[in-house]
Order: sequence, then structure tokens, then C-alpha cells
Amino acid sequence: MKITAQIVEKHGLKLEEYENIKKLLEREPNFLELGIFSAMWNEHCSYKSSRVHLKKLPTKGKQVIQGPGENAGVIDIGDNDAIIFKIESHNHPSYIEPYQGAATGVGGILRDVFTMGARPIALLNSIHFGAPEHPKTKSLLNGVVSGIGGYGNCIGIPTVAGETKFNDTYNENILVNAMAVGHAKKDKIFYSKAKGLNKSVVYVGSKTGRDGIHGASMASAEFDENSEEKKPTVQVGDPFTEKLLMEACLELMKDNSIISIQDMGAAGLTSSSVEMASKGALGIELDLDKVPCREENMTPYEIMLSESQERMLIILEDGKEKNAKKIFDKWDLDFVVIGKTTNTNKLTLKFNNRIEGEIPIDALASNAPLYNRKWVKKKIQKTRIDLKKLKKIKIEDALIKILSSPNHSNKSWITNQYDQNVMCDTVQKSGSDASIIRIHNKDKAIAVSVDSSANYCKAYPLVGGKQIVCENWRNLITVGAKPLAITNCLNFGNPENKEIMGEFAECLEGIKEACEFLNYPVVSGNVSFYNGTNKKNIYPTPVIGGVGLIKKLSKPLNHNFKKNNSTVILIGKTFGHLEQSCFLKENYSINEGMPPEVNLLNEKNNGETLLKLIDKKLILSSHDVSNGGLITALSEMSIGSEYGIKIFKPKKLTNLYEYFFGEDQARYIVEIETNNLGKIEKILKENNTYYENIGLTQKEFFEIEKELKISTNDLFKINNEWYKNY
Amino acid sequence: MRSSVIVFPGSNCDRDIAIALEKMQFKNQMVWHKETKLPKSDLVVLPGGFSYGDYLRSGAIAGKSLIIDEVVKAANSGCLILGICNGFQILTETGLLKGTLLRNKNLKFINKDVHIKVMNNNTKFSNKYKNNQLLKINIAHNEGNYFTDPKHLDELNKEGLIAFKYCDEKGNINNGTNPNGSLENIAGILNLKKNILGMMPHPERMIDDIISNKDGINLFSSLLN
Amino acid sequence: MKFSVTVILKKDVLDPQGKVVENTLASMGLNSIKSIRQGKFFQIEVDEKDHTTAEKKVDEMCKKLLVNLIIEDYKISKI
Amino acid sequence: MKFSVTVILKKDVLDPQGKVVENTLASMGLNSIKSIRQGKFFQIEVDEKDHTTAEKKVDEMCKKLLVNLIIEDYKISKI
Ligand SMILES: Nc1ncnc2c1ncn2[C@@H]1O[C@H](COP(=O)(O)OP(=O)(O)O)[C@@H](O)[C@H]1O
Ligand SMILES: [Mg+2]
Repeated sequence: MKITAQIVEKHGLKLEEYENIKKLLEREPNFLELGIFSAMWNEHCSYKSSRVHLKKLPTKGKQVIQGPGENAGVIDIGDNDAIIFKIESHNHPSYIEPYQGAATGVGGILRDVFTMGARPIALLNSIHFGAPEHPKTKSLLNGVVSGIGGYGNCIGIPTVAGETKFNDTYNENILVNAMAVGHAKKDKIFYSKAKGLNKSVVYVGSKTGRDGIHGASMASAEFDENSEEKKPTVQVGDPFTEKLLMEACLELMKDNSIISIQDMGAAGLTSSSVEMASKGALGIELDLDKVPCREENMTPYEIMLSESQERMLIILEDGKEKNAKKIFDKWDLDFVVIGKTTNTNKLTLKFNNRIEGEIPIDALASNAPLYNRKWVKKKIQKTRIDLKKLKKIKIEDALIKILSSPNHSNKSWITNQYDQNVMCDTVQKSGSDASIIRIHNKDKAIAVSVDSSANYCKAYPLVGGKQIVCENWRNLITVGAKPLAITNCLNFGNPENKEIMGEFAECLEGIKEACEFLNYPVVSGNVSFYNGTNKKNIYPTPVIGGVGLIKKLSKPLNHNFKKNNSTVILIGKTFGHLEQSCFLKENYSINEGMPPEVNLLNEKNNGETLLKLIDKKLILSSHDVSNGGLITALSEMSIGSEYGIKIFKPKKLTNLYEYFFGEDQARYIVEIETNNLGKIEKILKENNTYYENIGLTQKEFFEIEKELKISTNDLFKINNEWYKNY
Repeated sequence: MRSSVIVFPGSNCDRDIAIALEKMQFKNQMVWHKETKLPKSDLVVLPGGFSYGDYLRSGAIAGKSLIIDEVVKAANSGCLILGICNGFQILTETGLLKGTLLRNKNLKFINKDVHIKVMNNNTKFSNKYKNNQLLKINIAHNEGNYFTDPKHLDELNKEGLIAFKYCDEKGNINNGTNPNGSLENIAGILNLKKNILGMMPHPERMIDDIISNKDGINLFSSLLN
Repeated sequence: MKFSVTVILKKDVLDPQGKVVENTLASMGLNSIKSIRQGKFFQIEVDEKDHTTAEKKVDEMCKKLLVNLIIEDYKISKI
Repeated sequence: MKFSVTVILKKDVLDPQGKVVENTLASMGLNSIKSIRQGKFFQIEVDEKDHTTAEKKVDEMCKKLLVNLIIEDYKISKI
């Protein structure tokens, strides 16, 4: 087949890129080779627009065993235990087919984690949908949720945390990010780097079908009216086979058979083989006749580009094939030696005893395009919203509006569809600031949380980037965990647009600053560009997934009030920042202005001080103050509890709306035994931590003196109605 | 007591139940579904999970595996058999228990802690509980909606073969306290000889205060009794 | 030789899926429905020359695995 | 008026259920099987007198709810 400009374009390659391919090959590629370049050089695999910026992220620390660059990040939690985790997007496939898109997203991220030798112990997700009124939202939402549950429940890994958000910026482009967390022994971690010549390259798992051919280039293209045509690329997940694959791999990993192992994710056999060879500075030769195929007459092109799920590539030590095959036979999985490592530094593809394609590995990997795309700084909107000019609203009504809104209403209708308890190590399920998973057979645990704040990032990407790292950090602290490291999924619009690229660069700068200051390194992540349709880009949505350590597990700490008549303290200063707040958005549909400022010094100090109090067992319950401000946080502490609170009117003469709904950062609310107050104040003062005594818990009622009084039962109802009527 | 846990491809509560049994001092063995011999056991457990992905009908394909013939033999000779969740579904598919488990009435997977009432404590599986005792136990299933014909239902009631019923924290048994649409709020049943128990709730998830509660422990200690 | 098998719950067995589908369709405004029952469908290709033998094989598959005879009815047709 | 609708995954779309069923039948000794694909089956009764209107209604139900057009094909027949 003659390669025309049109074919090149169809492969998502720019003509300059095609010229470059010819130069690297010193000839024209054939169709198969073009397909391989297109898979490796697209945004999803090459990170061509993001690499320049990603390099700036802090990725090191005492706790880091492996940072970005492998299938997942690895951190040390002591006693030879390691935690392996990563987040990944599956936005485009989920928009086309929500159930399968979300399901295969979960399947993919799980493979990234168990590939490295970890038994997955928790799943999380961050899902973003368009406006609830949008005609597509409901079915997308239901499809995605059941897809996530369908996969995770079947494979038997608890889905323990996540976030669900609605915003019309996602009307035509939803976000589905899945995170997996696994546990491994520190001295038994597996990497993807190939080593040694003439080693067997083994294909294991499901058979290869025609599914998802060009999925990776699809994930790197904007949607347009023609996206319908791209539908045959939908992949169907098979969690049952993945369960078998996981058990078989973990069984094989018990001895020393494996030199290198890599899941087949985006761009399937192509990217997995190239990645292994590239990291090991080797060549790889594949005999495509040997690849187990599901359909008849599959071509080398289809075999190399298929994105069939539940497959892995393994490089074995000499002589280990027989024993390894036995294991995969036991689990009824295909196990075929399909090639070997070579010293040619080339990817060589044979079919019917003919060489059908041969490409230098470097041309695909290290010589892939790298763009330092143009970007511009965000023009900052300095508006001042005059509350007095707005229609007067009662505090009570504003609160009810927030608590009953789709974004803030209780999400148990989602989480009840996920098995959160399988594996019997879930100490705290979703519904709290962070979930807690015990390390099997030990008395320590990890805390996990995923967070995003697109509105803040849109308004001011630099601060938004910082803020979201801090919020994630706070969520781990409130359950008593020491935050260790993060993974991040960067969901952005079209990087060829300099405003969007600016959002990316600035968000990343913010993330970097916060991570550096908090010693909270990035160990893995994923970038998803081209989220949007017809030039309408989504809000910049970096999603942060954090992992923290609880060294000695005792009763889990959460935000529900525990007792009558205990003292409630607010840690951190309240300035009353209302711009970009939930209060203005939900009640007045106002989106203007700047996000709240982030003061990293206060963040760090307030968080670390709270951890000290928690370690001394002085805290009954704790919660961070985020979206919706102080009053929303306090009502959340009452909703899940039989106790409410009597809130004192603020002493200083402040505007009540600013005081109660302001979204100032670095704040926590804690409930303490009233007779410990002195002791706690002393510690707070010693640590230069600002605090206020804001109220006392009481039975049944949520109350602000002389302002409002609602029963906690009613709050619960208000918070649980939305989905029932949707 | 010697126990055997059968492991099917796709079982995923096998480790959890094994831990519970060992904690309760059972001498436990894991038995792969392709085995053709069952080790000497006083108790055989069919664990929860998604054997064969729940494809076709939940429990159907596991019901055809090699080891099942041995389990049926053991059951017929009086060995105690416990099927939890997917294990319950397998028991109905093999005919060891009558009736069937249909999709939950809301067609959604349900995971939550529910209350169940002990309906008969005069069995090998429940003698450490009191009659009408309320337990708070985790459920996690797609197909827990128990259905059977009127004649069998009658037998279940007359012979005291209903082991547990879903209820609320006060013990009320009605439509509102029925999570999945199960006939008469049935959460678990026995066979006529009362040596086989199938139940949807997961007692193995309720043996540890830090994780949940200890309401499941007495099921295991009843067996040891 | 190719066959299709349709499997449906017996009349007196509750069909939660059908019920929900029915309600959903009604709530979507498609209300000329009188009733809906949901079952399974199989497309089976067997390696047999003779129709009767082939159909017997398919029947055996149904009885032994595909159908739960206690609650389901089935029908085999050649396609 | 009564219709049956059969729904099956499009060619080339993975059918994990069909695959497992196929393997199970083979391992049970029913090995004249060449391939099996599993789909859905609906029995629908509609309250319409006219065949064409009725079938149109059923088709609408399929398109709007019963069938996932992205990965499935369907067929309506009168019964
Ligand atoms: N936003 C990010 N921050 C840090 N590391 C990233 C980010 N995005 C991608 N990476 C790293 O780049 C590598 C390639 O990512 P990806 O292509 O998603 O991996 P895979 O093919 O295993 O799914 C991984 O090591 C990943 O952790
Ligand atoms: Mg990977």
C-alpha cells in the first residue's frame, strides 16, 4: 500500500513527523511500520507535549523506591513492605461506551500495579460528568459506575475511595480516572527493563482480537462529529481472565524466573515490546504467527496494534519456560514464546517467515517527537464580588442548597455498588476524608485519597495546582496518616492551543511547588490531553492520588462527631474568601474571581501539628475544611452522627457569609474532649498554630446560636435526596 | 475440626474465609477445583467471589467442576457444607440446596452492612447464637434475590430451614428491610438434613473489631461445638 | 451447522430484570408495553453434518449447562 | 402483539461469557462445538393493533434501551 498524506493523517501523525520517520528509517515505512510509529508517537505513549514539563516535578525522597518511568511508582513503608500505585485516565473510551470504558480502565491500571509484583489492595477512582441536566449525563454516570464496580467486584479488589463531580465543562467529554494501589515486598519488585541476549519473550493472558485498534491514537485526538465512526475500537473487559492472569503472574513471581515484565496497555504489543527493549538497550524479534489470535486472518498490523485487554509480555530467564508454562496452564491462560531479545537494537517483526517490519528501537522511543509547545500565562481576573449587591439569602437556605446539590450530596448510592470489604483489610471505607487499608497481617495501614478542583485550576492554574496537592495532603492527615507520595492524572484540553498549554504548565508548576514544600513527591502518573470537543476544552483537571502511612493502627479516625458536649476547634485562619466558592456557584451561579490563596508554610505547619495531636490520641474526630467552607464541613461532621453542634457566633465582627462559607485553605476542624482543651491549646501554641474554639457538640441538632437550628436527621435527608429523584 | 475451602477460578473470598477458619482453630486446607479427591473434612466451604466471572449464571459453571462430585458425595454422607455468597449460588446450581438466586431487585450490586435475624439456632451452624438474635453482617452481591416454589417455601418454614432473614436494627422483617428482593427476606437456608447451609451475607468479614465487628465468629464456633 | 437457543425464565418465576426494563421503558415514555421478560440467547455452531444429531447435541448442551431447568424454559432453532 | 428480540455482540467484539461457556462445554465432553456466542433475549408484548406500528415501537425500545448499539446487533421477530 502506498502511503499517502491522507493515510499519514489518519494515523494521527503530522506531515513533519512523517518526514522525520523517513529520515530515521532512511526509507519510507511500510503500512505496518507506519502503524507502529503512529502508536508510539502519539501523545498517549510519547508524552511529546508534556515531557518537558513533567521533568520538573519532584520525584525523589527517602520514601521513594521507584519514581515515574516504570509501570507504577513504588514507595517504602518500612519492614520490607512497599506500596506500588498509579492512576490512569480512560476518558475517551468511557464517553463512547461508559460501562466497558470504565471497566477496562480499572483493568488497565490494575495490570500496571501487579506487573510490578504487587498484590493490588485497593482501587480508587475520580469521575467527572457534565451537568446533571445534560441528556447524556445520567446514562454515562450509571454506565461508568457499574463498569467500575463490575470490574473491581469481580476481580475481588475493594474499591474504597473516589470522587464524583458534575460540571458542564464535561458535557461532551467526561473524565474517568482509575487508581490502583498494591502491596509488595520491597525486595521482590519487578521492572520492565529487558536484560540479556536471546532470552525468551513470552506472551501470556487473553487472545488478541481486533479490539481497540488505534485506541491510543483515539485517546490523543479530539472528539468531533465523526467520533461515531471510531466506535469499533471499543474494548470489552474480562475481569475473570484478569483475575486468573493476576494470580498466575503473582505465582510465577514467587521464584526468580522473570527478567522483565510489562503489561500490554495502550498500543498493546507494540508499546510493551518497544518499552522493554528500549529500557534494556536491546533489540527484540517477534514471530507474529505465534501470537494467540481470537479472530481469523489477523494481519501483522492488527496484531501489533490490537488493544485487547488482559495480556502481558514477559522476558524469562533461560530454562524457566517449562515451569512457567505449567503455572499458566493451571490457570487456563495462553502462554506462548513469541520471540527473543537480540543485539540489533531493532524491533523485528516476522510473519510467515518473512520480515514484515524492522524499526530501530530508538526511532520509536528516544527519538520520538518532543515538543516544547508555546504557552501563555493565565490572565488573572481581578474581580471583586460585592455581597451586598446580591440577592439576600438565608444562611440556612444557602447551606441546604449546597448539601443537596449533586456535587455535595452523599455518594453512597455509588459506593454501595462497589465491594469495599473484600480482602478483609478495609479499616475505613469511602465516605471519609481518606480511606484506610490495613497491610495484610500487620498492624499498620495506609490511607488513600483522590482529589481534584477544576474550578480553582481554571481560575488560576498555578494556585489551583498547589491547592489540590494540599487538599489531598490534608485528607490523609485528617485520618492520622503521614502523607508519603502522590500519583497524578493530568486531564487537559488541546495542547496545541497555547492557553491550554499554559494551564498545563502553570498547574504543573503549582503541583511542583506544593510537592516540594511538603516533601510529597510524585512517583507515577498519567497525562490525558485533547479532552474536549470542537475546540471547546474542558477545565484543567489535575487529579491527585495520595498515599499516607499509619504506623500503628488503632481505631480509625474519621469526621463524625463522637460525643456529646465535646469541644470543637478550628485550626487555621479564616479570611472569608468567597470567590470561586461553592456558595457563590450553587446559590448565584457566579464563577468569577480567584481561588483562595495557598500558604504552604501554614499548610505544612497546621497539618503537622494536627498529626502530633492525633498521635497523642487527643483527637476524637477531625475533618478538613474545603469546598463549601466551615459550615459545610461542620454539617458533614453532624450528618453521619447522632451528635450535632452548637456553633458560637464568631467573636470578631465578620460577615457571617464570608465566615461560614469562605474557602480559605489550610484549615481543619477537630473534636476534642473538653477537659483536654488546656493540654491541646498548649501544643497548638507551642507550634505557632492559629486556632479558634468554635463550638460544642450536642445531641441531635446542628445549630448556630440565634441563626439556625436543624436536626441532624434532617441534614441527613437533605444530603441523601438528590440521586433518588434523579 | 478439619475444613476444606474449595478454590474455583474467580473465587475471591477464599483467602478471607481461610483466615477466619484458621483464626478459629480449624485445620484448614485449600482445594483446587480440578482436584478429584476431597481431603478428609468435617466441613467443606464454598467461598464467595465470582467463580468463572459469574458468566452464564452465577455459580453455574463452578457447579460443573470436577471437585463438585466429591462435594456432593460428602454432603450426602452428612459432611457439613457451608456456601457463602457465590458458594450459596453454587449450592443451588448443583441442586444441593433448592431454589435459586436471581438478580437483586434493583439490578445493582449491593455492598453494605445489613442486619439479619437468626431464625433457628438449633443447627450445627447456629447453636452459639440465640434465636431471634440480630447480627450486623456485610453483604456484597449482584444475585442475592432468593426465589423458590411455594411448596419448597412451605417446607422451609415448616421444617425450620430458614437460617437467617434480613431485617433492620430493631429486627423488623418487611419489604423495607429487604435489600435485594429475596422471598420472605430470606438471607440463608438449610437443606432438610440441616448439614448444608447457604447464605448470602459474609460471616468471614465479621471476625475482627478493627475491620468491622465480631458478629460472624459464633457461626464458626457453633461448628466447633 | 448453526443454531440459536433462547432461554427464558418460566412463567411463575419472578423476572427482576424484565420488571426493571419494563419500568424504565415506561418512564422513558414508551408506554405501549404490556409486558417484557428478559432471557438469554446463544448462537451455537456445531461440527456435525446431520441435522438431527446436531440438534441433539445442542439439546444436550442446554440440558447439561446452558439452561437451569428448574427455573428456565428454552427453545432451539436452526439458523 | 408479541415480539421476540435477540441481541448479540457484534462480530470481533470480545464475548468473555461465550468463551467461558465454550470451554466449559468442551471440558464436559461436549466437543462437537465450534463456537458459541452469548447474547440477550427479550419477549415483549405491546399494546398495539397494527403490526408496523408495533414493530416500530419495539425497534424504538431496542435503540433507546435494550441494545447497546456500539457493541451489539439485534433482530426483532414477531411471535
Ligand atoms: N503526570 C505525570 N506525573 C508523573 N509521571 C507521569 C505522569 N504522566 C505519566 N507519567 C509516567 O510516565 C510513564 C508512562 O506512563 P503511561 O504511558 O501512562 O504508562 P503505561 O503505559 O504503563 O500505562 C509512567 O511511568 C508514568 O508514571
Ligand atoms: Mg503500564
